[in-house]
Amino acid sequence: MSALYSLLAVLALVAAGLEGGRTGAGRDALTLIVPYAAFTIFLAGFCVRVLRWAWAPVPFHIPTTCGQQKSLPWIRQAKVDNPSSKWGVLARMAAEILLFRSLFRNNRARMAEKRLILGESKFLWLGALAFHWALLLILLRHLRLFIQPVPAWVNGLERLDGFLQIGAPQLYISDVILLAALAYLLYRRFRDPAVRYISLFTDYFALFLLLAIAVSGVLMRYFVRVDVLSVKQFALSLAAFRPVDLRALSPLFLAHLLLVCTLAAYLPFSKLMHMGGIFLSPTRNLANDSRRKRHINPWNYPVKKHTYAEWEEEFHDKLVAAGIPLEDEDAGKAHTD
Amino acid sequence: MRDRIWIVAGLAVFVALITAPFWRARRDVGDLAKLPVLTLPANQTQCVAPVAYMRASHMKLLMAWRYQVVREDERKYVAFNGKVYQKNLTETCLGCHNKEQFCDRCHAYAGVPSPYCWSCHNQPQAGASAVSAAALQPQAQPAPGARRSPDRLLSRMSGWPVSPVPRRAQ
Amino acid sequence: MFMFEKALEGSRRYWIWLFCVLAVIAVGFVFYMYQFNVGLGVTGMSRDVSWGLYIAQFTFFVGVAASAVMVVLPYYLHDYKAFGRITILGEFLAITAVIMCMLFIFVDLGQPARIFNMILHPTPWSLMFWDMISLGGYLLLNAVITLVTLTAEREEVAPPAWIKPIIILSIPWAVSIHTVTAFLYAGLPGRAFWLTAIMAPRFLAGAFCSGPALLILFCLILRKTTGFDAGQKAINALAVIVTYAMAINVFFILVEIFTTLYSRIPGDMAPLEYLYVGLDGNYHLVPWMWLSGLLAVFSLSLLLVPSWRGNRVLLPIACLAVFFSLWLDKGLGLIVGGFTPSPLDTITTYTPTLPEWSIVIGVWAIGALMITVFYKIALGVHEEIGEEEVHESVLVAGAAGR
Amino acid sequence: MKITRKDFLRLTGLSFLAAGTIEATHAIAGRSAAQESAPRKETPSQTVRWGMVVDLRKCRKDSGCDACIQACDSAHNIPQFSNPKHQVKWIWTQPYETVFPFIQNGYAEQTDAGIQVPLMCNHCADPPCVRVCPTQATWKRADGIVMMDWHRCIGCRYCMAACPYGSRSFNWLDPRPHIPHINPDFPTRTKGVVEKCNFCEERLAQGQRPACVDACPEKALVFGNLADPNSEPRQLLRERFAVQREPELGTGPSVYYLV
Repeated sequence: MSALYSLLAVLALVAAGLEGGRTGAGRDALTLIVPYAAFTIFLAGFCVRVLRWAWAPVPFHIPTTCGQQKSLPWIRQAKVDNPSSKWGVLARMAAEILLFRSLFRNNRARMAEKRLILGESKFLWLGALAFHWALLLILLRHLRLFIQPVPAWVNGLERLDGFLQIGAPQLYISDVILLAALAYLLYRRFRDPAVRYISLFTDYFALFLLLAIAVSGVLMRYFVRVDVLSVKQFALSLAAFRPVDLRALSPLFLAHLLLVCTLAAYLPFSKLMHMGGIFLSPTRNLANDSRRKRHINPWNYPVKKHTYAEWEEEFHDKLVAAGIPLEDEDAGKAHTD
Repeated sequence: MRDRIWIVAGLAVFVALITAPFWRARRDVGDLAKLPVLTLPANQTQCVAPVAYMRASHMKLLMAWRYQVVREDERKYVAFNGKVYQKNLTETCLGCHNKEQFCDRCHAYAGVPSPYCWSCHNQPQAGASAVSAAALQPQAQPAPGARRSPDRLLSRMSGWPVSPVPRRAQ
Repeated sequence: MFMFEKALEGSRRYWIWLFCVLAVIAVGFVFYMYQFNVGLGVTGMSRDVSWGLYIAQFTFFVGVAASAVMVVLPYYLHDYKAFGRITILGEFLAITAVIMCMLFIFVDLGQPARIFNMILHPTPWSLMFWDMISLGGYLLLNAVITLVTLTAEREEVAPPAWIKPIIILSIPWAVSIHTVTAFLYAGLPGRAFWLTAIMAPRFLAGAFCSGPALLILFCLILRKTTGFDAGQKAINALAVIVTYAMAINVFFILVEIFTTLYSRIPGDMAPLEYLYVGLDGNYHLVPWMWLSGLLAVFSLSLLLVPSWRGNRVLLPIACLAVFFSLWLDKGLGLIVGGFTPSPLDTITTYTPTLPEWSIVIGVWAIGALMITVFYKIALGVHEEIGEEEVHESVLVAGAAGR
Repeated sequence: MKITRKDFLRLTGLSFLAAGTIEATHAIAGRSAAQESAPRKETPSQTVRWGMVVDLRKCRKDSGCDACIQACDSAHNIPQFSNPKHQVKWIWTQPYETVFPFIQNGYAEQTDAGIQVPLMCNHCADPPCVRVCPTQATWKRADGIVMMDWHRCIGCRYCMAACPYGSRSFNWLDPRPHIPHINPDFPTRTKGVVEKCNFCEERLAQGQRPACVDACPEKALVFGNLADPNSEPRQLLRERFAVQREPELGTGPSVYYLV
């Protein structure tokens, strides 16, 4: 059900984008208010979430580890999976962010021959890696629309991505990979009953939204061509805060824009914040040195102590009067008994 | 606690990168809304297809011509207005348009790397007969006849006639 | 990719080896970029000898790939248990060799960016199309087979039943890859040297001795470096296969030579003359072809005597001789001989250039990298299974040793 | 939009396997599939089949002449490489005895020995190059011309191995710097593609004869429609003894030599 609702939500967005540009007010909303609002929400929301995380207390080092801890000199330490130094942590985070190291360890439990088997399950890792890298490449390629003159490295990326001479405009390899990976990730959610059971509206919504963005982009590039000149002029004018109303912007482009804006505005409130959150995972970004180094909770205030000895001293006379044995005086006696 | 400084610094870098186009745009705010200055043909007022179509989809037309000329030996192109052209990049296209002042400028602006056409196809000796320089202004309205396009959905999405290219084209 | 973590842990020696291989690959890549930018003119190929080392290496390694069938077939069809430990090694060798073949084709293309035209414009009357199908299919078959069987081994369950027909299918498929590759050449009019019906059988005979010879060498190397023992019985059986295949291969070559020399058709004789005695003062390849022949005789004489074949010193020498003899024969003479003399009776000498050799060595290094990683994974899984079964004290000792 | 949809389908490869199998069965059954570009023999209904007759007696008169080669080279932007390994040749000459080795008999008067014979693509009726090309970058047109699509060629050079006449050249290097004077009306080639004589199909389309035919001062090259019994080449072939290059290979060359 949640899949259907999220699909309907995305389709509603697409329809709004396609039809919204018919009236002048609708155009203004789509090309002016929505982009700026979405960008503001994205930036402010992102910063607020990261800063709130930054101010959350992480008093102790609590990394989860997957290898031999630093120990006796002849025992080989897993320096990346169980880092004890800053550099180890850096390497671990790099492996996490660039290669999705944790996901690589993904397992799948199943029963076979009357016993539990933990088998490999690498397709999620592969699909996720392919999707994220393709998305990064596509985002960087889009810089050609926001920067004038276009930096040489952006052109270089385009050349590399369009290396295969297929059609004109040339097919981008990243487009194919992105669509295939998204399709797989969606298929995976539907296929596995366990995953389907835990999937919520937001899980499907993010996927459908990304899929809709990718499909509308692919349509604009390869099938229903849009005028890239006006698109770039529009993007630059937005960046310069001098928006121009361009009638040449096609409905499909407006739909693409609305979807992207929705994604940007939605991102800070969604699980997609793992984009920033991954950097702040305390189970990953800290060195495992708790047994070598004493980590003192930095905001520990001085606790007012009242020891038994002090208490006994305070009530010394009363205790003696009541015939209760005193510890400091009787201690030796008791021993000798 | 001690890491806050790093988190805030990292966030600042992220924000700076994300907003870089804005800062860049503030710097040269004057030039930005301007489209590249293209030299348009002096002796022709109409291209082989409506301008809006050509601007968005000239590569499709070129690919179709390429296929038809090389593989099907069909060299005549009947345009939307009934005029007949030779399907020939060097003679027909470059006969009017100048590569450096037309193709390359627009491609540079749109950030589309120079296509591999030019590793084989030449420019005509005389060069384009064009003189008038004009900034290309986006058209307010789709070209006439747009709504008559058979493929209504796609036409609605793109806003102009979808394909004056013959259907058999590849 | 799968069970890849096994390849991520290893001794210092392992990492040094990988690093060296990567360095060689990097050099090859630099030279490939040079060739990509300047054109295939940086190679020694010419208008007359338009295929060279790349295509020759492709042909040779198709044979190595096809040879996996020589361990798979006895094990699965004849239930020859001794090959149980090395079938996976044979299949990994096939995967590596097929990928190398594809790389050799890729570096030989004048317009690599258009490689997908092969799929966008499928052309079933071209043998190259069928070579793509057979090589791609063989790669897929072997990838699925190794993945499924190795996973089953690791999880200590029986492999699923559906894998058996796929394994059986891979046997004729292995024959098909080398047959189709032979047809690439054998179906051309005007290339007398290739226009022979025995080309495919000869390719297969060559494959079935060079591939198993390489496998024997790998097994011996593994025994030295990792302690993995393929079993004397398996190695002996492989050596017998090499012996028979080599004998048949030499026989086929002699048959070819007889047909050509006795019929005395000038056009048919010219390439053989060029290769073995020199033509019009060109003795360019003569020493190499004779070396190939001498190595073939030498290896056969070692292999045919059972006690020498079983000898731990002589067997690897014989295998090296077999491998190198066939490498010269198929990886050099076959292609150049087909192009010389040209249809207009001119002789153009072909000498591979430095960039060409560097790219070829780079592809070999990619092969070496793949085979190292694959074997590391396979042996890692074996080890893991073994470790669970042995006594705990042994386990501790093994871990400390690692 | 049918075009793009078709392209898209091809990209996804969904239709590919099915179509490939059907075509493959056709090919194996000897009917060689698709009418557009499959290798096939001349059909009786063919109305145009371009061909050339080379009159060696006329050509021989002026053995130093290379007007045809010059005309072709400048019309088609043929690069001039000094290294013979990289040479690109559409029309070139070769000594008589290497072109027609079967005519030698050792005793007859060697009237033709040593003369230079102009060679070019034979535009075979059943061209091996077309049969082997894995991308249909080279194919046979309905009018008999064996065409090349330099946009599609992947540079595998299988056609060069298949051609029994050595008519095909490969662009080992970028040809542009080696073209003395670029003719803008004809494209140059890019490095990494194969090329050969195209019977000046671009001139035929404009109703002109091939450049080499026009350039020959002796009118030794005669071009025309072999399917038309009254054409000039057919008349010559009726009147005089003509040979083809290696006819025993069954390729059916469209270039004839009058000896």
